[in-house]
Amino acid sequence: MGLDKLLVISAALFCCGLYAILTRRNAVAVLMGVELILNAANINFVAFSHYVSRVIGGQIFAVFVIVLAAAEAAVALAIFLRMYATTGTVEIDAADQLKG
Amino acid sequence: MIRYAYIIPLLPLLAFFVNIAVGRRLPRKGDWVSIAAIGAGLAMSIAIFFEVFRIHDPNFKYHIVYPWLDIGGRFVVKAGILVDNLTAVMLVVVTGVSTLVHIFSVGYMHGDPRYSRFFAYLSVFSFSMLGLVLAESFFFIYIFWELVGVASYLLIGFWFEKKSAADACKKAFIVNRIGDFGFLIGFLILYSATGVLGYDEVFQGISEGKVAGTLLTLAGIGIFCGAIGKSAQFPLHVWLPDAMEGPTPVSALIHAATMVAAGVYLVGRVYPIFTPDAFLVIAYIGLLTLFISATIALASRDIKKVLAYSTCSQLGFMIMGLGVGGFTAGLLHLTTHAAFKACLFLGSGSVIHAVHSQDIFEMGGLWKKMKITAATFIIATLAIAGVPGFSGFYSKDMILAAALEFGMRHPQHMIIFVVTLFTAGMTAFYMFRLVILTFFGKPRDHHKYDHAHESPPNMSVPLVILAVLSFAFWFKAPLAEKGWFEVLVPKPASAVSASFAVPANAGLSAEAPAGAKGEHDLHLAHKAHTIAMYSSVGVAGLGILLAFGIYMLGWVDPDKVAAKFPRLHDFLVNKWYFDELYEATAVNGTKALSRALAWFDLHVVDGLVNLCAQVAVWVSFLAGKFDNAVVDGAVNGVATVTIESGSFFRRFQTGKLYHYVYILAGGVLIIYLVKAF
Amino acid sequence: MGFIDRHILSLMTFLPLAGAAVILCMPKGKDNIVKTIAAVASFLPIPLAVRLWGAFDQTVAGVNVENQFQFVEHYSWIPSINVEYFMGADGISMPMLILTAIVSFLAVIGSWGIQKQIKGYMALFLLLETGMMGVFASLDFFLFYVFWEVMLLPMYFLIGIWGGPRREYAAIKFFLYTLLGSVLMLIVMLALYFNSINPETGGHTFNMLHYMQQSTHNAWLKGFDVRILLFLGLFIGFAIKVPLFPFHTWLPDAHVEAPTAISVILAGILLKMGTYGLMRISFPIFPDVTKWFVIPMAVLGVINIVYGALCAMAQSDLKKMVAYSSVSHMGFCLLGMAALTPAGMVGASFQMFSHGMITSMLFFLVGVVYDRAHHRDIDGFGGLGAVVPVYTFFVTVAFFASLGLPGFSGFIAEAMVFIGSFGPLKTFVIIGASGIIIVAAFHLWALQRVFLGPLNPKYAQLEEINAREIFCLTPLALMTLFFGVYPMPVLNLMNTSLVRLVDVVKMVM
Amino acid sequence: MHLGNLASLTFFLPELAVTATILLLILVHVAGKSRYSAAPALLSLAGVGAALLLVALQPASPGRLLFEGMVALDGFAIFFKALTALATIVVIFMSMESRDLAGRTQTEYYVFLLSVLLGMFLLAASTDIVMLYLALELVSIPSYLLAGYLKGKESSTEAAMKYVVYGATASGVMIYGFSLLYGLTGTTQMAEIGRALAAGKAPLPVFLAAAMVTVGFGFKIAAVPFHMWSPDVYEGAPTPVTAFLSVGPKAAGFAVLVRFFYTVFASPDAAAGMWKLPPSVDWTLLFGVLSAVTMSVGNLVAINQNNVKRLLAYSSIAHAGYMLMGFVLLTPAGLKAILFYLVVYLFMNLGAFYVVVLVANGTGSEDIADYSGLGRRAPFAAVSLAIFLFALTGIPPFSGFIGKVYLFAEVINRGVYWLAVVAALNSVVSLYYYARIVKVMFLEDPKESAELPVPAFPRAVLSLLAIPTLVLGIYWEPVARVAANSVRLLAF
Repeated sequence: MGLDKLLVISAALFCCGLYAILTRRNAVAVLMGVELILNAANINFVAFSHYVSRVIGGQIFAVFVIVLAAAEAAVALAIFLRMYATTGTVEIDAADQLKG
Repeated sequence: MIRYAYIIPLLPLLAFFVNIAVGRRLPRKGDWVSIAAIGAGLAMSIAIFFEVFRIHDPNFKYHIVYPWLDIGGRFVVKAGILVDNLTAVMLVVVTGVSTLVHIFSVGYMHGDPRYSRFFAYLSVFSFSMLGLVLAESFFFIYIFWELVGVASYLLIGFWFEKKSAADACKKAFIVNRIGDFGFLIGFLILYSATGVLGYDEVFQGISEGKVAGTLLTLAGIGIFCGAIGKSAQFPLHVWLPDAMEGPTPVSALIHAATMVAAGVYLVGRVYPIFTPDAFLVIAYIGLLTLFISATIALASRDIKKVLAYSTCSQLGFMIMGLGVGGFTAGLLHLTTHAAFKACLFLGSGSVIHAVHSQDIFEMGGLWKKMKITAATFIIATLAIAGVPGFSGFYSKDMILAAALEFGMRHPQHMIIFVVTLFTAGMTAFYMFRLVILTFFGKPRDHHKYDHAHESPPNMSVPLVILAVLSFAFWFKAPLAEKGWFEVLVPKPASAVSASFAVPANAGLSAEAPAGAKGEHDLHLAHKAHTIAMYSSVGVAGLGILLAFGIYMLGWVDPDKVAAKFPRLHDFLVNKWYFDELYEATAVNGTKALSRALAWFDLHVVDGLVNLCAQVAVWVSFLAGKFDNAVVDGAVNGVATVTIESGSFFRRFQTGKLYHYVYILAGGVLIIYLVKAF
Repeated sequence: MGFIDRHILSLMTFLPLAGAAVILCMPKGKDNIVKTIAAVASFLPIPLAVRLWGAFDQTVAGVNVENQFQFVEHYSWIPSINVEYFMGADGISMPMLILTAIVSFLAVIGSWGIQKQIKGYMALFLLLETGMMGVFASLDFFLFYVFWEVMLLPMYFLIGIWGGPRREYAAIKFFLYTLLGSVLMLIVMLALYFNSINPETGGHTFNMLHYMQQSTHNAWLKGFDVRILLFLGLFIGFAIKVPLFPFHTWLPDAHVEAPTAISVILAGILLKMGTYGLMRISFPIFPDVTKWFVIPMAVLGVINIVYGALCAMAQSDLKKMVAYSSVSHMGFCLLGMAALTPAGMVGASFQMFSHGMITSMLFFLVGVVYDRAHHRDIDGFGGLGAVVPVYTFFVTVAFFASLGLPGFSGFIAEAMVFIGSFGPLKTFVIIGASGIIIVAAFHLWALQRVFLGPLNPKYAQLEEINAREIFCLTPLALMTLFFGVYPMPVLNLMNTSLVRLVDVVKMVM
Repeated sequence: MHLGNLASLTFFLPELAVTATILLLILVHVAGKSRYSAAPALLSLAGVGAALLLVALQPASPGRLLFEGMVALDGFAIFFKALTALATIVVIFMSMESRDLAGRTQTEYYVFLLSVLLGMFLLAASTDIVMLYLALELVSIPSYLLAGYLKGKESSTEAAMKYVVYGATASGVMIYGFSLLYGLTGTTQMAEIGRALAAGKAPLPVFLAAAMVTVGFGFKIAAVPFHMWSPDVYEGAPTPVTAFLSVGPKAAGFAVLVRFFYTVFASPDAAAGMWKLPPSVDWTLLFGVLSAVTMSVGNLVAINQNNVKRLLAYSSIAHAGYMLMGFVLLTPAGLKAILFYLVVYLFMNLGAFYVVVLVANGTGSEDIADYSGLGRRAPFAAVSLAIFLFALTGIPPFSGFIGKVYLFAEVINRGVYWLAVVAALNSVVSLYYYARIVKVMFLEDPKESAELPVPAFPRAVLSLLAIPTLVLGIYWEPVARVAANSVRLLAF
């Protein structure tokens, strides 16, 4: 498996993530889209680390991304939960009080 | 004494300040301050006159010049006075009439609530008029020119509670300003060409050819425009009759004897700058004026209006005289006219004072009640009618002679003489009509007649003095070849060198200056003089006779004549409809323009950006915000555009998160596309 | 005396500010003390101005020569970008400094009747005075700009809080309009800064006088197209202040809504800053463009004269009429300046000085009648001359002065403008001179409708002008009269400088 | 000079101080309820104060890199550390006053606040993209929580939700961009990335990477078109948090933007001030347009706002646009202008929000209409707010004007006149809405006549914000010098 293929996979993953973010109305699904993007980046990091850099900097970066994505997801889910508690829904369309 | 001539105007100025500040608290409300000032001026003027007379040099000139404005030597205006023979005469005329009017006013204005204010105004007028006479440069004559206008404004509007007076003073000032506009342009042309402002310096410049041809003609006509305004010449004559709303002494002083003559004086003063074309314009303007106003005077019922139109007409005589080359004649007529016209006006004042009416058809038979007034009035009328032996005859005859001489030289302009002669006859007619209706016949309004009385001495004495001055012998010893005026105020040499004149008009030059006349010229002049004298006596007699025939002996009933020519009569009574014409065109035109521009200012200029705004809003008509933006008006236009675009962008902020992310993605895309292409 | 002499311009500028600070420290309710402090703080510049006048050497020009400026105070302020505290006076600024001192003091006296929040009013007013003085005294462009803008804030509040019914609109309109002008100026200022070199230090400079030496400009700044754009940027900034057609529409609103004393300041001094800026900055820095721009300036000047006068004629609000008359009169300034002749330039400058006094009188007088009748509708009066003769007298004097009657300073100015401009700009002068007819017409028409004719019985009991108001008017009237009869004292102040200015502009190319 | 991990610690004292304070706060919270509700605030104040002091004492030296090249210790970092610490102190003061936050658990709030501060410290100093990403998330994640801190309030929750989704997306895009950069250069060290890029070609991928990274930074500084979250979040969040977000993270965002692009993309010849990267793209034009659009959108939309907080949110977008002007040319002078502007912006913007907090305490409203007659009801607060607003407009003699002059100056110096003109017109537009608040406060009569008392302490804080706003408008030489030095010391 060469670098090119990995990059294509990562690009596809990125697009899927972006597509999910743009089309999904459920906040959790949107969050999953974000996770896809982050993982697309991770694939890149690891791939580049392996094929280009030959040092493990990229792989370390990927680990960091995974950790931070987890933290981010935790915070995001907590916020969604609170939103569910106050409004009874996690549809992002429902949240349009603030506008203009 | 000549050295101190500058004091003469300053005295009345001082009196003005005293009276305006503390006049009401002074004994006799300060009238004596003004009278003393002008009286002292008169004394000084007479002294100067005799000094000049003793020198008896036609070319006598005395300058005093001080630096006044100096812009690093790049622009210099000097203040100063010029005393020559003409000035000396004018000083006497102005201070003399002014003094008599001051004295007359003591009686006439007695008991007026603004008595001291009146004398203050008289003083400021005297100051300005004397300043005008003494000025030695275009700049200063312009200054005093405006100042006499203001004094006239203040005095016409003295009884400002009357709407007519308030209207009249405004009209007088604005109409004069129109003339002044021309004056200003005229002297600007001269200044920009010669770079100097003093009369002599400018003449020098012109004779050096610094300005010539059409431009010089225009300059001359421009300056003459000032005279048209101030001397109530056609087409700016409309203010003068209205100006009779002022107190009668004012009419005598300003609107008969002095200020209105300033135009004539101006033309005389700057005589050397006029090109032949300019002279022709002057002559014809004068001609039109003298004829038009005389016809209007024929039909007028108001004693002061008749006199006003006669003044207009006489000023026309002078202007025309100057225009045809009768320099001395015009100015002499100015001098003689000052005396007899002041006398007439003061006399009318005396009459009005007595009967409290200005309508001559409500008078009649006043001869019995007010003998002094009547006698002096008749003397002055004889003078204005041009009866031999009186001053008016002497001067008017000279004007006629000049016109005839001009006509003989240039037969195509013979009409000037013909019309003038005819008008001289009309003058005699309407003046005697006035005299007869006022003083003779039966009283037509007995109530008014019964209350009539002779005026107090302080009013009648000035009348007498002025009447005495209306005789010819003051100006020319009987049978003398030439009067002193003719000797002392000869025609100045034209600065317009023939070589710079427009060749086409070279043949039309005015008569050559005195002393340079050839044999042929002398002969021509003599011949013209003889014809003019006889014909003028003839028409005067005819006019007087006709007046007596119609208004005393009842040969023809004037009302029937009027009824026979109703259109003509209406035309004359309505003063040729000049007021209506001006009202409809100039006045309403300006007002309409000003309103239009104000509207333009408020709605277009202020809304200019608004306009762009509206266009922008049209584009976004979908939003249906059009009304708001239009109603909003004003410069808010910018604001409108701004706010509208704000709303536009604001609509993106829907509150919906995925819209936001779309925009984010779109942003990246756009940035990327920028690169890609 | 030494200290005062060395810092006379700073003192004139900052004494009012000190007064404002003192006023702000006063406890509430001491209105009379506040007014007194304000009067003192605004009066102090007058003796200083007199001192200035006495000590001024009229024979040196200034304009673009640094060592010819007088009363110079030159300190470093922000060395890292070469901003300097640089003040000095020459013949261009002297009359304006004197005028500002006098008119400001009179305006404080004229504000005596203000009831609402007097403390804030006086403090803002004094701040405004500091701004005005500073503009006329500064020679560093940055400093100039700061003072220029500093005036906006107090003006906004003074109109907005103490103004008439539409005050909020007028205030913000004024503010936005002038800010628009000044941001353009800011851009030009920075462009000049970066493209010219201080010949002494080699660094960039904000010193106006350096910009006036073409040698300090770099190649870019020598390009004529660039210079035109920069000139226009400045010109629009100043034109808004003057205000020139079509940038004048803030003026009628601001003048009408502002309280009397502020209208006086607006018309009497603020408008002059536009023309002052052109003389001080635009002309000497861009002499070549100035010459190129003569005709447009003359056109604008003439439009201002005639158009302003005609608009004034159509107004039924007395104050608005006076406001438009200012538009007309400022046109004379521009026409005179456009001529680039000594007489024209001096005439323009003298018109600034003279109009400052005359229009101040006019606005004071409008305020007097408004205080009593509570309206300014010209047609709503009638025959007041019989009731209030003294007031009528002052109005007549002011109106005649305003319509350019000889004997008043306005005439000298206008005549000099005409005489100076006629040579190069004949047609424009002829059209412009027709303005004198319209100016006369609307003044007299208003005079007639308000004061002459039968008395409107509604105003039979109208109160006569009081001593305080007379106190405000008399000095102005006397000065107008005095300088109308003998203008040389003022002309001498500016002659040398303005002749130099003309030469500076004309010499190039 | 790269320092090892242990050796670095001595130069890491401010961060350590903040970290210690965070831990202490948690300890105190866990240990039991404090008797003083103000205790956590005071504790964090002490901690941040200490950090600020330590920052001030830190010797700045060019090229000193800590933790094996992860973190720089240059003047630039120190400048931003001081700036953000100062902002945090003011925000702590503000939070103590805010009635919004009263009665809620205080400790967590301050823990989040200080975490953000720590993140900002690291963000401003990070020289490695791993560190950068870590710091960025350290700033972001607690920010989400702060925005949603008002549990019961629906708008607050909504704000937090939008913030977290938008933020996560933005950082996701950014990290993808980082991965591309890493792939192109094979290193995570910014300086080396820069060197590698200077040597290499491949302009298009580089450009894609740069664009994606810009999303992350643009999100932090709220530049158009990545600004959409900010008005909603600013309105929904508690006011002190809004104030904090509009200054602190924004400043840090600028820091990282500048450091990243300057290190990676700027020409080593600093004086030339040219972008060294793909010349086929007019970077100046690109960022110029970004700047112009940002300020224009911010200003135009602000005009129609009726909520003061939301208005200030848009205004802060506009100010980001102004500050971007300093960035378009990547010259030291431009960067200096940004730094200077951030200093004055800190005072004037926090000051404006402070008054909003005070007024909301009194009236319970953030509507412009409820500010009517504030000039009479609370003159001190009203005058202060007027000063801040006019400073934001950029009118002398207030500091905002000087800030703008510096920003304009560099743009004009380099001949980008169109941007200067746009910015100038924007200033005029901005006056319109700032003056609208001033008008309501001073020119309109109060709806209620009751005075709004402003206690002595907030008064003092307000003065401390207003006086610099005024003084820096009259004498700003020291700050200008500091800003200039900070730029010069930027490690390469």
